[in-house]
Order: sequence, then structure tokens, then C-alpha cells
Amino acid sequence: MEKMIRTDAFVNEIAALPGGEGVRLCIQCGTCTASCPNADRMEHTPSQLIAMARAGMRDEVLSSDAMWYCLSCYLCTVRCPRGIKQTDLMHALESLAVREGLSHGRTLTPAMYRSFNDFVYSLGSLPEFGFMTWFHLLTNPLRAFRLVPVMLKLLKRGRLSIRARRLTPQGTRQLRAVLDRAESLGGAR
Amino acid sequence: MSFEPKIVGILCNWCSYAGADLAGISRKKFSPNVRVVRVMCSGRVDPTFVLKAFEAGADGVIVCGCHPGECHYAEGNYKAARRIPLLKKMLAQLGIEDERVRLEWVSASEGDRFAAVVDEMTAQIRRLGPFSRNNGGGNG
Amino acid sequence: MERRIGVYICHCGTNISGTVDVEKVTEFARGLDSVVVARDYKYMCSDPGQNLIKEDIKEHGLNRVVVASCSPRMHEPTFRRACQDAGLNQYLFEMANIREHCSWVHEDRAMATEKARALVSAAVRRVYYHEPLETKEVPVNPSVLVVGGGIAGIQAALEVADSEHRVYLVEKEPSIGGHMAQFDKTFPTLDCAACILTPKMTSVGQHPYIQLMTYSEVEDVSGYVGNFKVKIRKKARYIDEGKCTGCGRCQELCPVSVPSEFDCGLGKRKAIYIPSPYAVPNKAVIDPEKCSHLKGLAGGKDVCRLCQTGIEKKGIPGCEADAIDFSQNDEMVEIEVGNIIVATGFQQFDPSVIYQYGYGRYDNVITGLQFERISNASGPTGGEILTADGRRPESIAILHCVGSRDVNYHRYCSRVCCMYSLKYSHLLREKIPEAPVYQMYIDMRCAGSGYEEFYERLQEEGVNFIRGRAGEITNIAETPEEEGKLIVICEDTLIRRKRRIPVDMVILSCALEPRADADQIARIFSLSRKADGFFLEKHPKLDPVATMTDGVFVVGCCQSPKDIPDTVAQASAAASRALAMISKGRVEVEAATAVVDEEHCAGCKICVDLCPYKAISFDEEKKVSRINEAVCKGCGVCVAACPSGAITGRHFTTEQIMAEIEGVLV
Amino acid sequence: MKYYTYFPGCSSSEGGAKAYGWSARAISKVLDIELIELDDWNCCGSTPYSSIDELVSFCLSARNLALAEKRGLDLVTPCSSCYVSLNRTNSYLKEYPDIKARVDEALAAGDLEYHGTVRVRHLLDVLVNDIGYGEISSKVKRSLSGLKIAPYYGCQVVRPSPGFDHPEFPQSLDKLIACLGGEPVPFPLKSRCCGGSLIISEEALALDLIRKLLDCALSNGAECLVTVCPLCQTNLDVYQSRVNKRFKTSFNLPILFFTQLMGVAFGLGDEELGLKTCIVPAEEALAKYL
Repeated sequence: MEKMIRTDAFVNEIAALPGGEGVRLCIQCGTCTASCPNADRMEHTPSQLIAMARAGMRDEVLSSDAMWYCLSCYLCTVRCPRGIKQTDLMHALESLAVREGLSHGRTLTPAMYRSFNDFVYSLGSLPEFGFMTWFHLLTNPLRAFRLVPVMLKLLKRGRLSIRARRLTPQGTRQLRAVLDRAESLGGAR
Repeated sequence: MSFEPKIVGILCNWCSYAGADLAGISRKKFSPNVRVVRVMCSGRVDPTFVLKAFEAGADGVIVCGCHPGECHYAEGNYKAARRIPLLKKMLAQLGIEDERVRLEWVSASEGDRFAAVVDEMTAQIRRLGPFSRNNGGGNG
Repeated sequence: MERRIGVYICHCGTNISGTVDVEKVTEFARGLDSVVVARDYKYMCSDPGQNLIKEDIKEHGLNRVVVASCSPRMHEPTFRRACQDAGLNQYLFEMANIREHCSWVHEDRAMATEKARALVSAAVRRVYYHEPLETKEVPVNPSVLVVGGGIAGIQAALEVADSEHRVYLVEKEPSIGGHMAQFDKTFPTLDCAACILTPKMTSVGQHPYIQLMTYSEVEDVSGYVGNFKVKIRKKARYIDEGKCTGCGRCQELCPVSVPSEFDCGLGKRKAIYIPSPYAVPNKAVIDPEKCSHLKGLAGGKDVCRLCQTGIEKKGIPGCEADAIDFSQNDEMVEIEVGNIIVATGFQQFDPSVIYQYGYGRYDNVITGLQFERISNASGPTGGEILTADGRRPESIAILHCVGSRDVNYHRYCSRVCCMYSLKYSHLLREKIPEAPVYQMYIDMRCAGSGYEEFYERLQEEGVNFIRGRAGEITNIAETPEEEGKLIVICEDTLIRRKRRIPVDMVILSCALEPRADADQIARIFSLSRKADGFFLEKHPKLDPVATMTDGVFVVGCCQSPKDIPDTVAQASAAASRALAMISKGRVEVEAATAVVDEEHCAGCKICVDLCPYKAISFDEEKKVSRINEAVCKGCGVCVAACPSGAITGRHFTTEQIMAEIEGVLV
Repeated sequence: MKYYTYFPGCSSSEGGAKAYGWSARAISKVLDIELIELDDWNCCGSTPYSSIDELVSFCLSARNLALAEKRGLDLVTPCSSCYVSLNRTNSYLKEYPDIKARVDEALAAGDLEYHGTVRVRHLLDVLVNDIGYGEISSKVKRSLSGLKIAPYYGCQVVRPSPGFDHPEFPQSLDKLIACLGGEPVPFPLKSRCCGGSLIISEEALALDLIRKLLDCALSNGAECLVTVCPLCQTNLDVYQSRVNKRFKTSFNLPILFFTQLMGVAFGLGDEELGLKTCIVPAEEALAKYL
């Protein structure tokens, strides 16, 4: 039997996160899991994450890959019989995991999110196909190669933006100022 | 010595007064600044009661009744709910701050809530400071 | 007259004296205006404590008494009695709550003591203005009105009637029986609902002391406990109940067939119909919305009437009892009763609003009540379990908590669904043993005599219990074996896997919810409703069938979802409460009522509409409002609202309350 | 003339969904709507940012909201993802004072302030509720009669509720198609997920979701599918060939923006609607109406 010292620390931590308020109300009915398009791919089901959190299994929860499969489709949120904002909770857990350096290796999603953000940070705007190509080259040149036909089509159909939209210099400066301050203020916890 | 607000709490007999009793029975601790006056129904609360309280030296007044739909007299609490805004208009004209008067729903099972409401109200009045008839206000 | 006030401060052991300096408070009380004696004592509510008061009343000629101890909700009656015994009118007494509202909730002794003083001074100032009041008694009319002809109403009616007191049983449907009459078996004993209900229905129909009024609705209630006046609308049935023999030929002749309410839309009935095989009364009724003759009349045309005339060329006669009367109109009946038992029941939650469950989109997703009808021998399939397209289902799923325990619909647990779901499983295992049955539940709630045992039995009978609430039902197959099936998607939370369960039929165990007309009923009978919409009882534990309106009782599922045993118990409870009042013959009515000073009444009528108890009438000659003290509950809404201050709320006069406010602020 | 502040979002401006931007503007002209683009707006942050650092994601949206607030008009976006990000920020700033405090501080660093007064709307909402079906159908020049169309809402235009339509069974797009003369086919998966940005990091998984959607639309007889979100359009259109490759299917379902469809019905030309930007050619399906 696994020895576990019961602790409220983690559930309190989560309950304090925006979106995490509801964790204590969960009745473990599994509606969220049943409604989730990706539950099968997850190492732990959405409802299981809450159960684990309430059992104080901090590291297991934060290093789980589950939340990284969340598509933000919000089905769980609108169906939850206890009104828990499960989708927001998933994002909160992601942020927490990142802050703890626990973000998961098994899926490329965290890496993808990060480079997405780097793009947004530097450009203030996102040329999505440019970003895609760049990301694939970065992570998996093979897939990038497989996407070549797609990219050609995009190019032919005039959908590949060579030149990304830029903010005005002062706009960029302003955005940077805001984001830098935000980062200095720490996450939304 | 720090300012200890005097607050009159006018409670309906069926829900709020019972709620206050429950707070006692469960030994909930809260600030002693609210003194309770019992009426049968929050619908009985006559705006002049509130004015009277300020005249007699209250720093705040809180009226508590049953939750909407749970009034033991069918709908007395709605009457109260409709009166209080009017009252607040009147108070404004007398220069009495809006925040000094409050209407809350407290059911017979909400001892904890009653305690919380009392503490909130007390803190709120502390922030506002003592009510004095001469700071442009009152009915002096 | 000079006020001579006695003040008594209670230690309540150390409950009060532990935090409040009782001696200081007593000392303070002595100094108050008109106080002639002030004492403190260990337990004021004890006999010696009460005797203190009685003796002082005699010795010091006290004419007002204040006790500072616990909540008046606790001991006000005790001390009032003490005063009464010593010859002092009980209303000349006032209580200061220095325990629940002071010693128990504060820690700082100084502050607590100060507050206690304030509360005592308030009580003293208040009692100064108290007036003696006389409680009145009124005679009780021995007849009882029972509203609703389900099992609750039937039980209550029979119990009262068996004691040979007149009962008026009003049912809005054409037959009594309610939901129970639609059920197949009943949990956990599995006796057939009809077998145990129909005998009761029949005896209601035949009981010499019960006047049954079906297809009727209460429209107005006035008066007060012991003496209610009730207006009832008897809807036109278009059938002479005296003549109709219930032979049923008319419904064979009628060409118009529509979905049957009794069979939850699964079966058909005619425009003229007898509601069910065991209807009481066993009389036909015509649905004016559907009957082509009645609709024709509206348009000035005389059509159909086959039920009346029969089909001559085929030699089929029409109604031989000549009971059909198209000229009938609604009639208003007025009755007088002393007590009213409200047993208006519940309605089933409509699951079509939960889109993802597909009710209304998929033919084989049905409600619990629909399953009761399908499984019932008198139902549309003769008791055979069949899908909408007439197949024998190869697998069935039962979903718990549909509309219950869900912030999006009803927060509460409907309490009976776990059990009736088990019952369905049993019926299914019995009738189609080869078909696996799945029950998707959140928690199994089987609290009741023999209930857990029933659960155990169903486990043995091989039901597949899956601990997880269904997320959705789809017909989009992902594997060959899912083709043509309904797939229930849920998490099996015990193995932490998402599962897809293909079935042929899904039964939704729907919530029990307040009837759509509950609001109207509440208004007619001056009832309050709880946050969940069900009727509010006087006390959730100690007075579960009485309401705040004396003489009006609530029983069964209109008060909260409950099973048949609890419903019957409540019905009996209400019946005996009514009988108790009848056998006593008179009731005491509230003395702390409102009274109009006709001199000052401006005749604005504001109070008339405000009164929740219709206690205020308007004297058109003198142009003044008048309050029926027997009806008034003393809530004081009218007092506060009267623009000319012409209404006095006895025992809560403006004077008294103002004095109390001044008092708490010393 | 109705005026709105316009937030195109990255894809619909210079990005892969330019056609969405073009067609949105084109039909707006027809309907007397003035879409005034928000100057110097920045990316809404979308899901990725809220997953990595919520505070920063709120600040991204907050800057846009602050800029929009100066105009005092409703902020309209054609992108469901922007719609959710901006709305989510709005509601969080209301619900969580501590977050608001920090966002305010961050905004201050850019000499900005936001008071939470901007109403964020999706273009679909504006068209069906502010303009109305009657007005729209009155502009129809070439009725789309006979054209079977799958109305695809995706997730974020209707969830998390409360939105302007049912969170699981929305109707507004169906009605819109009908008032263009087209035939909205029953589409049970109309509000199910297309895989979103996980198409990049978890392609296999997203492709499976896309396959289900295409399958469902086709089995209900759709000749084309309309979306209200650039990302949905991209996943369904651009990746359709990848789906075919992976699942050995032969889907060839044109994926249009609902604004393009409206444009066609309004009799506008391709140069304004950018129909040619569809990877799965739409010309054939629309031939009758062009």
C-alpha cells in the first residue's frame, strides 16, 4: 500500500487559483472526462486530477501530461454538475507546472505553446503558418518535410504570409513594457 | 481607544433572528458591535426606525430578513427589499452615507453567514468612521 | 398608570456569567427608570427561578417583567406562563437575549458586559410600553379540504373520513391516482402499484364521508384556521357523471385519437375517453381542445357526435346512458372547511433541455415514467419491454441524476431515483434476462427499510453498475458493434477510463421537481416556497407537515421529493393534526395582530393589497380598512406601509420598537 | 450605418485567413456596418499564453481592451479564439480583484488603463442579433437554394456560456444559412472541437477529430461546410489532405467562412471574398451561384 501523508496544502493552493475554486465541490462523477475529446490520451483523467490534488499528490498532478491535452473546448465546463470551471483549472495547472519546471516531455504541446509565446512576444502578432513551419523545423524536421505539400498549396493559394504583420514601433514598445511588467509581477496565482 | 461602532441590527423573527441564535448555539465568535432588535418580519421595518437609530447615536443600521421566496409571511421581505432603496435616497438627502445602511438575507440555517455579515458590516462602519450629525448629515 | 418593572438576569450556570459580568448588569438594571427590583440567579428557567418572579409580582406589585437570559425562541413561553400564573398578563413580559446573542458569541468580557447592559436597557424601555393583550379562540369547522388526489391526498382523505368527518377531495385531473397509478411495481417490495393503490382509490370513490371533486381546481381561499371559505371550479366534463356507466363505448366510437397523457405520450386515447382502466370515478370525459364537435360548435358547425349518435347504418348505437352533454359549462362551487391539506405532488423534470442526452432526438431515450408505462401490463405494449421500433432491446442503460444534483438544473437530490432505477433494472432482468443492464450512478443512495438489501439483490441479479455520470449519448458509431446503437459515454471512475457503452434503450432517471403551477398554488393557500421551489414547512424537523398558515398542511412530494412510505406517513400526520384540531373544537389565534384606527385611516387601500393573508378588507361605506384579527398573523407589513400611520401592530408598536432602538444604543 | 471597433485577429488580417477578413469587410459594406479596425492591436494570446502564464495572457488581451475602451464601441472579432481570450480577460478582471490589480499595474507600465467597460462580440453575434435575419435576407441577390451546407460553430463561439447561443445546440448559423436560401443540414457535431492549435503539437490526435467532423458533415449530405473561426477553417481545409492520407479517406469538402457564403449570396465577386484561397476548391460546389 502506498503510504501517503494526507495534506490540504495542494488542494488549498489550487482552490486559490483562478478557476480552481471548485475543486472541493467535485463529486467525482466523471462528466468532465466523459465530455473530453482527449481524455483517452491523458495519463490521468480530468476528474482524476482533482482526486489526486485532494489527496495532496502535487508532483504527480503537475508532472501529468493530462492538462496539456486540453483543447479548451469547454464542454466539461458547461456540463459540470457542480459548476467547476474545469477548462480554466487545466490552464491553471499548466501555468503552475511551467512555473515549477515540471511541464511534460511526453507531448510537444508545452514546447509549442512556448515558442508561440516567443513569437507573440517579439512580433506582437502571429503569422500562424510561418510559426508552424518554424516550430516543426525546430522540433521535428521530418514532420516539417511531410508538411511541404501543404505549405506549397498554401503558397499557391496565397495564404502563406511571407511578411508578418508588425505593430508600430511605439506599439511594440508599449506592449513589451506591459508584458515585461506583467512577468515581473509573477503568474496569475 | 479605537472607535467601536454602534450598529443596530433589525432582524426578522423567523429567519435572521433564528440565524443569529444559531450562530450563538454553534459558539461562532464575532464582533459585539451589532445590537439586535427583533421584528416579526423585515416587511415591518419602517424607514423611520432607521432614522431613529441614527438620531439615537447609531453609526450604522443593518436589516436582515429571510431569503427571497423563503419569507414566512409569503413576501414581506420583498416589501423590505423595495423600501430600502427609497430609504437610501432619503438618507442621501440627509447626507448619511449609503454604506451605513445595509439589507441582508440570512436564513435560519445560516449562523456562519450571520456572523460574517456582522463582521463585514462592523469593518465597513469602522472604515467610514463615527457618524456625526454635524458632518453635513444627520437629521440634527 | 405607574410602571413597576422587575428585571431578572440569568447566569445560565456559567454560560452567561462566564463571559458577562452578571452582577454589574444587575446593578445597572437597578438604576434604570421604573425598575423597582433587579435580581440575578443561577437558572432563571428553573422552578425556583420562576418562583422568584411570581413572588416579586405579588410582593412588589410588579406590572412589567424583563428576563435577560437565552433566546425568546427558547424560553419566552416559559416566563410568559410564569407571569400569567402570578396574575400578570403574559404580554407584559419582555426578554433580553444575552446568551445566544452575547455571551456565546463574544470573548471580550468588558465588551460583552456592555452589550448585555444595552440589551437589558432596551428590553426595559420596550416593556414600559407593553399593553395587556387577550388571546382569542374561534370554533373549528369539522370539514377538511384535501387538494390533490395522488397517494398523499388519498391517504389523508381516507384517514380523516374514516373518523366520520366530511372531506372534500379536489383533483384537477379527471381521475384520482396521481403518479402512483402510472407505476408498474413499487420498490423495494415489488408489489404492483395498482394492486395496492386501486383499492384505496375505490374506497375514496365510495366513501360516505368523502365528496370527490375530480377535474376541478381550487381558485380562491379566504378565511382563517378553523374557518376557511374555498371557491372551486368544476371544469365542464361534458358528461353527466350521474348517468355515465363507464362502459367505454363512446371512446370506441370517437374518431379522434391523440397521445395519452396517462401513457406519457406512448399510447393513444380518444377525444372522449376514460383516463385509465382503473379510473376513479370510472366516467368518461371530453377533451374540448380535441373533440371535433365541440371545436365545430365554436365555429357554429354541428359535426361528428358519433359518441352520442353511434353509427346507424352499421347498427352501432351511441351512448345508451344518454350521459353525453355538450352544453355543460364550468361551475363554481363554494365550500367551508376548517383545515386544508395540500397534496399537489410533483412533476417529472423534462430531460429534453439536457441536449447531450438526446431525449426527443433519439426515439429510444425515454424517461422513467415512460418506462413505468412500457413495463406496465396495462400500458401501450401490454407490459412487454420494446424499443420504439418494436424490437426487444439487447442491452439497456439507466442514467441516474438526470436534472438532479446538477447546478444547471436542480441542486437537490431527488431521493427516489436510485431506488426506482434499481426497480427498473429488476424488471428488465426479469423480462429480458439475456439483455445486459447498465446503471450509471454517482452515488447509490439506498437509505430506507429494505433498500440496501434491494441494492444487494440487484447486484446478485447481475446488473452492471458503473460509477460515473453519463456525459452524453450519441448515435455516431465508431466501431462495427456500435452501429445502429445508442452509445452512452461516461467515465468509469473506478477504473479511471472513459467508456462507450452501446445499448438499444436508455432510461433517464429524471428529477422530481415542483409542479409548474406551484407558484399559483402557493399564492392561493398563502404558502411559502423553499429555494428549491417546494413548499416550505413550518419547521424542517419538528413541524414537517404544518405551514406558516395555521390550518394549512403540506404533504407528499409538493413539500420535497420522497418515496411512497414517507408520503403516506406525512399524509397520516397531517390528517391527525387536522383531527386533533377538530376534536378540540376551537383554536387560539394570534393576539399580536394589527388594528386600524378608523379615525386616521385615509382609505388609500394600500394595506389591502399588501396583506399576504387577505386579512384586510375595505369598508366601502365608511371608506376605511378593517383587519380581521383572526386572520392577521401580525407580520406588520401593513403597519410599516400605512402612509397615515393609522395601523398599529400590537406588541410591535412603533413606540415599543423605537424605545428598544434607543435602548440598545445607550 | 452601425459602427463597431474591429479586432481581426492575426489569422484574419495578415495571416492564413486573409479571406475571412476580406469577406467580413465586404459583407459589412453591403449591410451598412462600419468596422473600424483597432489601431495597433496585438495578438490576443489565445490558449497558449493562458496555459503558460495566465497573467501575461490577461495583459495581452487587456492592452487591446484598453485601446478599444477609448473608442467606446463594441469590440467585434471574427475569430472564436480571440473572442474567448478577450471575454475571459474581461470576466476575470471583474471576478478577481487581485488579478485586476496586477493587470492594472502592468498596463500602467504602458501608460494604459482599462475600466472593464468594453463589450466583446463575435461577428456572428453582431450579424444575427444587431442586423438581423430579415435585413440580411433582404440583401440576398443569388439565393443559395439547393445548396446543402453543414453549419460548423466549433467550441469557443458558444462556450463557455453564457453566450449568445446554446452552448451545445446553437442555431444562429443554421438560421443565417436558411435566410441566405441555403439548406443547413443536420450536423450533430456542429459545436465539437476541431483540434485547435494541437494540430501543431499533436497532429495525429487533431486529425482524428477533423476526420469525425468531415465524416459527420458528409454523412448528412453536406456539399460544403461553413465555419466562424479561422483556426477551424485551417484545420478542416488545409489538413483535409492530411486526413485523407492518414485514414485512407477521400474527403473533398469545401470549407468556407460564413462571411464568404454570405458574400456569394449577396452577389459579390471572388476578388472581394477570396474564395480561391480555399485549399479544397469551392468553385465547383458554388458554381451555380457564382
